[in-house]
Amino acid sequence: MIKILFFARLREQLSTDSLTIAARENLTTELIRQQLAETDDVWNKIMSPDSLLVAVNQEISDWYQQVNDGDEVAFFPPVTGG
Amino acid sequence: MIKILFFARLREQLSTDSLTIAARENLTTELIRQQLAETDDVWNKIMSPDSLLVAVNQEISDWYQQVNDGDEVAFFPPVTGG
Amino acid sequence: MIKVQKNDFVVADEYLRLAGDNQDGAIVTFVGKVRDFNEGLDVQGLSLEHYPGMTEKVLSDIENKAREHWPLNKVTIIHRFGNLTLGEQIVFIGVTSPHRKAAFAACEFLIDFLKTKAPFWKKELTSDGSIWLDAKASDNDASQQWHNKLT
Amino acid sequence: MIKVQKNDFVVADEYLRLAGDNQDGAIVTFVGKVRDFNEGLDVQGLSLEHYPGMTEKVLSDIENKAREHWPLNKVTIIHRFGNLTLGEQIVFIGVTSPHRKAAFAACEFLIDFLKTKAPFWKKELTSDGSIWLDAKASDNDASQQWHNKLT
Repeated sequence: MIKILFFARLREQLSTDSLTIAARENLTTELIRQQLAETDDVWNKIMSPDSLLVAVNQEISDWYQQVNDGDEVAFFPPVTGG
Repeated sequence: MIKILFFARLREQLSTDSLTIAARENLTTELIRQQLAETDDVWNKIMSPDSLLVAVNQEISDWYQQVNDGDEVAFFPPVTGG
Repeated sequence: MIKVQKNDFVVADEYLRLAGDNQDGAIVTFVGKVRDFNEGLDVQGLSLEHYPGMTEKVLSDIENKAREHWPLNKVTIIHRFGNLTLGEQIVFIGVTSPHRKAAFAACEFLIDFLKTKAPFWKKELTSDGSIWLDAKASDNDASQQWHNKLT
Repeated sequence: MIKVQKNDFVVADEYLRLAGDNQDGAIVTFVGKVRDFNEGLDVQGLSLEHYPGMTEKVLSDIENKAREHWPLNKVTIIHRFGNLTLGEQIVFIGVTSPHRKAAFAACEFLIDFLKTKAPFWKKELTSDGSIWLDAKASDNDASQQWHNKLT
């Protein structure tokens, strides 16, 4: 299983803060994004790669990163702290 | 009269923190420096223009500044505060 | 010391923790607060969300990066989350060093990097309703300038 | 606010005085202390002399210059004179601004200019006796860099 987290605007727009998906061979951050985007029109819009960041196991990542069973993958907008 | 002040290393080396000199026509910071330097060998060395700063009426000055009756002229080494 | 917390912090206490060492000639601190105007809307408060776990990791990475570049002694980073009202303190950065140039540069580096790397998100509560803030180009520029300067 | 005083200052009090306005997003403070090593000699304390009257004028000029360049709200400059022991606070600079870049730049500008313009002189008390400090080339460079950047 892979744990997926959503933060901030994404969390609100998707009305969910987390879900799990099954692990599979050769899974990447980009493939997970595509899979989630296929859920419906709302998800398709929100999971578009513009202004979308991804972290794997709490480290910022790119869209080519391999994702393995047990990993935690988070999607969120550009950060605005400080 | 013109009030002359000395600070820090100068004050210690000259063993004086202030003195007064008579005002005269066309007096400048440089002329006062020369006049003081002529006092004796100690003053001559200490009042040499290397690493010597001068202020007139509590504003940093150059060596061409005119000095008038009632002015306050201070000599001191480069500052080291903060 | 890195703290991510809901509660307010007391600058006086943080200063005392920083200021104890005689080897330090310089102590520089930065405090960021909720201010009343942002992009023309009058702000009544903020809701600050973060990514627990990742936040602490990122702040620790940023501290380590600063220590690679400058001779620092103590470093404190505190960032709050949750609901904050106008005028409340959001973030504290404090650094000490033998040298003032290093203390200034490191303190500014830390807040600049925090702003573009640490997973915090601000939602502003204004008289027109609440809105998630967009990242500022000026913050990205500030972070990029350090990158150019230090590499 | 400018103060030239023999007594110590309390950073907590100065911070509270600075931090009251909701228009300010950023508060940057610098504290300089007597540290234990300077040019290889172990320092036991300092004697700080200044030029009463001129000091306050120069600090006020420096504050005005900073305000010409950056949008500042509050500015506090405190500098002590007299005898100070190891670890004691010498100088406090605090500035507030809507913008953090302005607050950092102005705070650093103020201390850089103070170091090269304000009539203070330090005499260090070391285990080898007391010596008047020489001005540092690095301090002149710092001041000159602002001059080049701002004009």
